[in-house]
Amino acid sequence: MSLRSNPVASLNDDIGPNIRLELYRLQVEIRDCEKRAYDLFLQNMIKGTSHLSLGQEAIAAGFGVAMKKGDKSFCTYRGHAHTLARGVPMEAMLGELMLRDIGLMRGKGGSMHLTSVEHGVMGSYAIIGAHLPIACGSAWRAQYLGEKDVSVCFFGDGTTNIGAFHEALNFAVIWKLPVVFVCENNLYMEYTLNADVTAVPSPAGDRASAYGLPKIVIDGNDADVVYRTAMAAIEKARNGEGPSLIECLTYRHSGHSRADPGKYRPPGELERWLEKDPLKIYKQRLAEFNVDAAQVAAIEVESKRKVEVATELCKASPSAPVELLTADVYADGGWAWRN
Amino acid sequence: MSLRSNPVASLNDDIGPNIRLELYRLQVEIRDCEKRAYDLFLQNMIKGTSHLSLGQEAIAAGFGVAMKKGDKSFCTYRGHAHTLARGVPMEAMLGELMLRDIGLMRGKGGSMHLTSVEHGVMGSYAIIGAHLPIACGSAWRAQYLGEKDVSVCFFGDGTTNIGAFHEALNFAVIWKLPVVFVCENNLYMEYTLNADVTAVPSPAGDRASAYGLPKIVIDGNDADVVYRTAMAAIEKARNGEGPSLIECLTYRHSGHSRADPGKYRPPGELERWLEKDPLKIYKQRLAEFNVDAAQVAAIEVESKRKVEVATELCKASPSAPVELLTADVYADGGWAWRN
Amino acid sequence: MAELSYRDAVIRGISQEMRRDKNVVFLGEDIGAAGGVFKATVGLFEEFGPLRVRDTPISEQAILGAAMGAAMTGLRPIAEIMFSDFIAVCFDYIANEMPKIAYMTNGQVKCPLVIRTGNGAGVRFGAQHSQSVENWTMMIPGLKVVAPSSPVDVIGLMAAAIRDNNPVIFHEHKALYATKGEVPDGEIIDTLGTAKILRAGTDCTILALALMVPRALEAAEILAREHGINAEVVDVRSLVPLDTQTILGSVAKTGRLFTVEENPRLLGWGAEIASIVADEGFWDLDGPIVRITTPHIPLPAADHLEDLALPNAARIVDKIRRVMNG
Amino acid sequence: MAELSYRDAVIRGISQEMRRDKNVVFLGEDIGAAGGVFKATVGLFEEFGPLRVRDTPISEQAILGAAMGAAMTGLRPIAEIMFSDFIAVCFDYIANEMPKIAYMTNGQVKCPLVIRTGNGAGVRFGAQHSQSVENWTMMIPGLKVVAPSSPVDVIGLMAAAIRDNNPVIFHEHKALYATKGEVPDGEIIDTLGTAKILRAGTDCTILALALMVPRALEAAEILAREHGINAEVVDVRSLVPLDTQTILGSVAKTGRLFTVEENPRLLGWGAEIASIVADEGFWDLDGPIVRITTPHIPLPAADHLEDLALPNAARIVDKIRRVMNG
Ligand SMILES: Cc1ncc(C[n+]2csc(CCOP(=O)(O)OP(=O)(O)O)c2C)c(N)n1
Ligand SMILES: Cc1ncc(C[n+]2csc(CCOP(=O)(O)OP(=O)(O)O)c2C)c(N)n1
Ligand SMILES: [Mg+2]
Ligand SMILES: [Mg+2]
Repeated sequence: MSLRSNPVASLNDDIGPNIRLELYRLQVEIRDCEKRAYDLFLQNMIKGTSHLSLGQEAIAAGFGVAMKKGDKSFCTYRGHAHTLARGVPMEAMLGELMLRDIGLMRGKGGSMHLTSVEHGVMGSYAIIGAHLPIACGSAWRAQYLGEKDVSVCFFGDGTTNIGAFHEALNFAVIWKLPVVFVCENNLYMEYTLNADVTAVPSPAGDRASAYGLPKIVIDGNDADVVYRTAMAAIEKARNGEGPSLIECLTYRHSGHSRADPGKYRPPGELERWLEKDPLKIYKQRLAEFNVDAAQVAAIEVESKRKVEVATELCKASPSAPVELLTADVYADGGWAWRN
Repeated sequence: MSLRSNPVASLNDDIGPNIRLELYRLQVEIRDCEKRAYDLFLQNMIKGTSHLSLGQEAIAAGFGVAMKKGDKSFCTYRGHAHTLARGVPMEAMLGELMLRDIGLMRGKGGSMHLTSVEHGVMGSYAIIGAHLPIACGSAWRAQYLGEKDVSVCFFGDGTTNIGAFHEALNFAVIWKLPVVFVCENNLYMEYTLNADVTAVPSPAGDRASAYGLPKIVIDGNDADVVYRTAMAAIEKARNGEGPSLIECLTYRHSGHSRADPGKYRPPGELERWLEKDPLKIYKQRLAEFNVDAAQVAAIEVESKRKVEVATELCKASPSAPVELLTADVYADGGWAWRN
Repeated sequence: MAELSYRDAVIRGISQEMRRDKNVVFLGEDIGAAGGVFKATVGLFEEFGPLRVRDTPISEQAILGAAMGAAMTGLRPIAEIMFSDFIAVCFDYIANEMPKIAYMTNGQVKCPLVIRTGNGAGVRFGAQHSQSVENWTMMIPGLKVVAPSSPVDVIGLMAAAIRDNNPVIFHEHKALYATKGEVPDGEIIDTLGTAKILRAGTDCTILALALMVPRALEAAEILAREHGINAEVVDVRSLVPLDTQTILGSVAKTGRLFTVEENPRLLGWGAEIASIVADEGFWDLDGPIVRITTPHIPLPAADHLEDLALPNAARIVDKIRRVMNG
Repeated sequence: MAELSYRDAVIRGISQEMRRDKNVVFLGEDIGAAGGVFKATVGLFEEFGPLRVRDTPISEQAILGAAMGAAMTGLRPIAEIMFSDFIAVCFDYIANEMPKIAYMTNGQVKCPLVIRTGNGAGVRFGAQHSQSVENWTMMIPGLKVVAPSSPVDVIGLMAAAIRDNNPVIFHEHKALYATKGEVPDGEIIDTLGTAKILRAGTDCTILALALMVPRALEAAEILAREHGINAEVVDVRSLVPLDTQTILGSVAKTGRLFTVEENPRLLGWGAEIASIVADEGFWDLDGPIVRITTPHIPLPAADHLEDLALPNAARIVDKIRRVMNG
């Protein structure tokens, strides 16, 4: 029985059309923006590296909608999606990828370090595992000062095998910190199947008990599932009931980074996952719940428009002034290591 | 019903009097030697630091007897017991604590780095966690070359919270390495109760499942239990069936290191554990199994004699020649960093 | 004015700042109830309670990561790394995270924190617990690095470090904890980036740091008394920022430069200073710049070997005398 | 004789040695089936199979720890640390374990292994993937450290490193992987601890390493052509052991020393060499020793800023010209 023909299901719906539209909007915008990033790379307008989240949009959207203003995101180099999901304008994100003055950090950080304190994006970290303890520290600050924000930390399946993961999880639990650890299990490290180098089938889920946490493994391609799980974990953290570790099953449609054609994938794997494309799933979901088709279409149109505008803004943006080279090494804005 | 009155039990005994005497001998010798180390410290004849295993002898003895020639031990700074258990002469161990020429490393390494390649003691490591991956490497070599030795790695409860622990365990399992990880849970880090900073009750045991390993938590004060567990894990490793993680419950009777009076202990705790003193338990066991009392007594006498002889040898030993200062920085025996 | 040990100066410096600013928090292994393995944090737990003085597991990466995350979002943490050698197990935070976050985020994020650590040799702890690792931290852009030699400097530089808005590495010398010095009453605040001329002199400049400072001073007295060489002794104190003016000024006056470094030779702090003076102070130099360091070796545990390894007054005197007369 | 890229030279160097000695094994992230993220290990997995070329999890401490344990007991492992910046997450092995084990055990244990790593900037990877960290390794007693600049040196020094009985850190420069050079046929073995004079000159000595070598050579040509300055260019190649004879010999001839360093200023390798020359070569010097380095900053991602940060031929020329004429 399809939900479409069941008005009762949608009456009892815990999510509702407004949030669903928001979840959809974020997924569409992230998708369009990431595709544009890929195009710009092919046009040689993105000079550094870049790591796309194509196929993983439901996770960023689900958490992005569940998080409140003031909550803090800690991302990896694969952080475009999470940055957009917190409300950072497309041109600030794309501009940073293009290393232009308009970029979030005016080109100083690059695609792997997207940060917007204003939006609660407390940094993107490019050394595997480093940001899990850092997210603990942010959560510790909230706990100590009695502030009510929650810190959410995103990372990949491969990250569960590095030491800092272990230290952070134990730390968060013993101090009962308001932090949510989100493992985006897209099956791969860079080019190596994570299952080949991991002792357990669920890289995060099967580790949860080592910290006294429940095993939570969810469908990371279904934004509703992600959203509900995120809401529960964030509420738990906000109520002082401590951290969660959530493993989201997903798949990246593109290669690991700009240069990677993804040849290590077995034939058919990508195709199977394309069937489970989060956008496809979600558009269907909206229809099942009779969400207004016109609004859905408007989101799609508006997203494309936004990407165009952002692209033009970025292309028109100059490089940052050269004075930035030695700015902000120290907190006084300068770089003086001597008198 | 006491085993003493049950000859059948001793007929069916899987350990037998010879091994039992060996287990007892090692425990007595370690005990006597550690006590002497403490006396020498009080006499200001041990100048560096030292970390005694008083109370933890059953673990060293159980593994020491179970390991074969060629098997490799990887120890921590709390490694006197494990070094003796592999057959290193007392004067070589005590001499190193006293930083004399007679010492295992002629005083260059000190008490925290006891090493005797000849006896399979592949080093004692003083940075928490470092030697777990190193033991993996030794096991990898055995696997790669088809050598049949097993690497055994000893560490404390506090060590289970450092990143290297996690990396090593995962690594050992995915490569199915012939390595046995032995956690000596003596309840404390240096002065902090490990339970206060660990997310799970069994610091090693409750982590085993995170690597797909069975939980093994044993009475570490009963040398028979340790010996049986060690035999099984070593055999498993030797047969190519991969690593084990064993948590041995125990207690250190003395402070963490030479300077520590152990004031952080709740009253009565030490007393309760003294009731479970491994030597007391084992002497009773020998009696229950009707092991020849004369032989038992002879071990005790001989141990005291050995300690005396070793002490005198150490006291008579000079400091190492000063040429050693710059020897063996590089494998050619020298220290030249320039021409 | 009272006599205080270097160890108690650490306690006083931290408590002075914790009383002043509730955002100053402190974490590390065995620092709380136990008062620290060097007893350099005794009483803090009792005064400030378990929420401000927190014992941690043996998880140095978590300690520094947590300090950083807290610093980025509003606190001013002090983190203890028990022995400075252990910096190696959490070096990512020191080399790649803390010092780069302000720059990478174009100044959006600041990271005001202090890492205090027991540095140096002289206590027969062997190769993994005795190193002088100031250079491990000095070489990283974005850090500040201090290494005081006296109780009063400990307090003042600790206060300055805690109030600074950058990550500051605070090297306490293990072999100095028991030493004593006069300390004024009341609040003490010093300035990062300032060297101190401890003994004025005319014939040569001796730069020293931490444990090497008393040895350099002792050597200078002997040089004056027995060899007619009047050395100026400068306590460098702060490696980053570096007080190049005081150093270059002293060399301009004396024409000769010696460094006394506890670290193994290659890329000790003296190398950087030598390279600065060989450039900017070249025309002031009347002879070679000579570095007196521990040989480029790991440290032995044995007392007689360790004593032989580190520069001491006799070796300093001997070297300077021979160089100056040769 | 054939033209080979620096990248392919890595492959050739490793395979030359793996063919020779079955005890040479290789481990790292994505090095096997995928051929490495820099494609500098393509074909090794196919030739030597999954037992000798092993893909690992993202566990740098386990990678280096395992390499060390294997080296201590009979193998000769090569471990890849993908980007040299990641040395920070496994620094304990590099700083405290591998280099000290021979010494601490009074020579009982040897540790013959190679850590190869992608070092350096120029590819717009930003602050955490672009560093020149030779100094992080040079400062540790017990390590050997090389950083080749050409394909033929890559092969010869790789062979020497693998055959050496000590831990050797092998810095490959990311921005050089695509560069090419002539390489003789057959087995190539070089010697650690030897610098190479790439251009003889009489007026000044320029020391350079890795990516800075071609830039120094370019600068020397311009200096000769446009400014009448005849510079000697030395490729240092090996930081430990350090070929001080070649360096001091060159300075004795030219009287002037410049270093060209990609690392940020403080305690770059040039600092150590400057301090050696300011001591032992002092009387040969006709003027200041000048170090040309990246400023003491983290690296920016933006192309124009990164280009500005690193020394290039124009900046080298400009600096040397002004110093020599001024
Ligand atoms: C400490 C460290 N080791 C290795 C790398 C190189 N690296 C970058 S991304 C990556 C794979 C990470 O996999 P995963 O955690 O699953 O995240 P994903 O890229 O799939 O999102 C690796 C190995 C790194 N950045 N840091
Ligand atoms: C990385 C690191 N951190 C801290 C220390 C200081 N330290 C030495 S022993 C010790 C406690 C270890 O506890 P545990 O693992 O339980 O072993 P035990 O001493 O009880 O045998 C600590 C914290 C160290 N040596 N290395
Ligand atoms: Mg992944
Ligand atoms: Mg313990």
